[in-house]
Amino acid sequence: MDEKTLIARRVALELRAGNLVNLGIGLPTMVAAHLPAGVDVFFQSENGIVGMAPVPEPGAENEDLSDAGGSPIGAVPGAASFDSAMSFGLIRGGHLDVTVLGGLQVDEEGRLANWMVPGKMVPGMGGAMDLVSGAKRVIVAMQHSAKGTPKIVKRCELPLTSVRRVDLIVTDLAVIEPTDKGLVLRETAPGVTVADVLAQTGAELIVPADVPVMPIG
Amino acid sequence: MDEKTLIARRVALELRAGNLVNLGIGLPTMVAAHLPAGVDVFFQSENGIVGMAPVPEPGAENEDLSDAGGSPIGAVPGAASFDSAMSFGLIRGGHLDVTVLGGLQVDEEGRLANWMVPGKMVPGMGGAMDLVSGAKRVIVAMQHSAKGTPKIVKRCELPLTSVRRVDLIVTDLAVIEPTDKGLVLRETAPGVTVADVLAQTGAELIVPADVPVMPIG
Amino acid sequence: MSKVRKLEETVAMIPDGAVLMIGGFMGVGTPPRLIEELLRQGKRDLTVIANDTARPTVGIGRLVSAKAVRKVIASHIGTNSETQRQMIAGETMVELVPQGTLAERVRAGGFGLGGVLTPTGVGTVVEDGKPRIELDGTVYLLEKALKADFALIAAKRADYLGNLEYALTARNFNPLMAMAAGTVIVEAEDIVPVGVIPPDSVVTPNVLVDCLVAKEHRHG
Amino acid sequence: MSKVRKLEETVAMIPDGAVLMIGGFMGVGTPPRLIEELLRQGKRDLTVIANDTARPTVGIGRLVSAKAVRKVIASHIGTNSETQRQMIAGETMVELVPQGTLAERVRAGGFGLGGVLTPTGVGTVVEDGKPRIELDGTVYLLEKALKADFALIAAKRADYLGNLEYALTARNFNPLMAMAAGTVIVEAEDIVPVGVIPPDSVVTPNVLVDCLVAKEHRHG
Repeated sequence: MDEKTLIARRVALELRAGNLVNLGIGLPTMVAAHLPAGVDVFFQSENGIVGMAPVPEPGAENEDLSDAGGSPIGAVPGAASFDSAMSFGLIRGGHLDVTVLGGLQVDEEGRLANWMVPGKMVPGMGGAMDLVSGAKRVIVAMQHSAKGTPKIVKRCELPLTSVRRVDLIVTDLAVIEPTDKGLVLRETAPGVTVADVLAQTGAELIVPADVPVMPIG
Repeated sequence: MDEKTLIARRVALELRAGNLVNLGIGLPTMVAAHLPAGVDVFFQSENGIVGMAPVPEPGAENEDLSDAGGSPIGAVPGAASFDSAMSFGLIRGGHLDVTVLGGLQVDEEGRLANWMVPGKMVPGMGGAMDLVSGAKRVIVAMQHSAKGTPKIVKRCELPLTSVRRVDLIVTDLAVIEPTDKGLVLRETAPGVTVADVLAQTGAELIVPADVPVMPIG
Repeated sequence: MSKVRKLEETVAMIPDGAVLMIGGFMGVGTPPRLIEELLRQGKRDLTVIANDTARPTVGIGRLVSAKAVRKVIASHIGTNSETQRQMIAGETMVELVPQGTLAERVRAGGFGLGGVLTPTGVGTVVEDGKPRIELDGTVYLLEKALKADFALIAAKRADYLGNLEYALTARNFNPLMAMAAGTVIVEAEDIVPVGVIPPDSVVTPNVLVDCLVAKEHRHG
Repeated sequence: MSKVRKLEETVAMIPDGAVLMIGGFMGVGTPPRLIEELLRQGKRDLTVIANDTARPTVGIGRLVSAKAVRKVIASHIGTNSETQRQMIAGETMVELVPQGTLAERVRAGGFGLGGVLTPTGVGTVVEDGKPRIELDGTVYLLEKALKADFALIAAKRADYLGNLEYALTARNFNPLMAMAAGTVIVEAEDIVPVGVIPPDSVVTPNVLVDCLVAKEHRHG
């Protein structure tokens, strides 16, 4: 299993039947394909739909139905479409159960930076700031490090997405839970040791006596 | 012609084709029946419709279609229904061309009081405060005096509906325009003299050299 | 996945003293069976957030007449002499809010906004105790978000998942309130299979709805 | 009473330097003929308020690529390398706004609100220069209303009076912007007789719309 699939499968275990879930572009989108059997969730796309689904078959694309990246999608029976104010009302108003987002950095306080690298990459925050501020549960799904540089750091150097503490970080090496005491190592990936995780982490990790191996669905 | 019909007919002359118009409960509602030929306007009811019309015939009432007083109404082809936030977005956002409201008092600064008589009548302001604050043009349609007591006064003793200066006052005796210089007597009703108006007015009126007789459509 | 529940059990979730938002405008768009069942179960000390209290024998007015209500937050009580009497006699607290402001305060509660700036009410008694904020030469009042424990919603049509459509002027505050309460209970005139209501016709998405009761008894 | 107008004359009303709101999300729900005609008429110095600038050859991105835009207020420019290049080179001003905040700011403009209080952006660079307001223990940013001279709207279906329906995710910012601009120009995929669109299906009421242009050429 490649690293991205591992992350997607582990994140998918966090979703509960009936949840309203928003998946960010890129890796988080892969989570949809790895839902455990019997767990039906509703996917929101922030451009204005609850009930997003994959395009059912080639040729079934509709020019008025796309995801937040502009790619064609489908819709489940019982889907609902609405304007951008309503879409973010769902997000900001606490109606979104889970958002899964990519990350550039997460720090010891559990704060996420994922929208900008000053001078290099200025994409804009899109819906990320609202998603992190408003969702009931924020899960960061990302590679543990970028070309050897830890992405989990003492303090984010990149501009923050929100000061809200995220709820869970799932990487190719570990599952880490930000708490008010700090970052707690909850699980390690199959074949990865605690020492491996610590070596590739730029922040202090609290390591409980028992750190189980990541279940991956 | 009775006094109320006179007022309604005079107010109707203020409406222009294509206007979005909100008529208050009571006397203002009568304006709809006196539109000049060729002037098609859209009536808004603040409980959530543009395109309100009378019930077309007895028996054609619908329990989901009523005016702001809860009475059955009809709808013109091209009507649109919406929630209360949208309804007041139209009002507050400057999309409503004209509102016609009843009044308890209007003062020299053109400020309207029409929602409360402390200790006696506490109906609540309903939509009146939003209507007076938000409509492009506010027309007060009322009897000139109440049982001999002038309703046009130096300064409202009753709680204000808004500090916004209304645009026109149409009574059974006169048409009066509040301006930054004061209340200007624009017209008198048929058979009413300027002296009659002054005698029944509790505020200073500016009387131009020429005060024509009210046209009534 | 169906959210259709028994009327009695659904209303039994609502404790005395709860804060309720109830849809409707002069009774139009107010859920009749839910009101009836609140009365039957003898609820007390309710706070009711609604546009109005209709008439003494109509809609929300019935709760007021039964003295089930401790506090009313509404824009208009002029058609209900009993609400006015209780207010003046000090038996029931009444907070009067301009209608457009009430709509925005409920919406803000449901949309995660702390409040809005509105020009409505500036310089009137509505301003009392509220922050005044001047922006670019216009004065606004800061009006705070409202939330509730329960929203009692009347819909024209629902599917079993809880997607809702409303009819004409019976829509009014219903979709706003369906966003702003911890638990959302819907009385629908008709309940249809999932997929019958097209996505563009859904006004309240199913994820907001907790319980569905049919207007007629056939659905329990 | 029909609001159907000729494309060329409609777009000719828009002067250089105008502030435009343009509907759409990555080009979906952006009016293609209106964009095309803005380019053909060589408009300059536009301020564009929109969710994003799509891609360099798509939707609003075409205006950026043609250097017709002086300033962009958007939530996302990450899919348009040319917008990013112009921003970094100082050729085009770009104001980045969180997407939900942008939606509320546009809505506030159209709904006559001075602004809203949102928790989004507190403690980030988005906070710079904005009032912080604490209510009941939560900190919010005061975000101000946005308005525009013109709104360019894409609708699925219009009637001749201008009542509008939208389709699926092509709705996005369109109905909000149709409230917030002095002049509202709509490009509709289909224009139908008055009465064809039921009142409950109308998302943008006709009174908001000034000019209608059909997507196809048959309506001029």
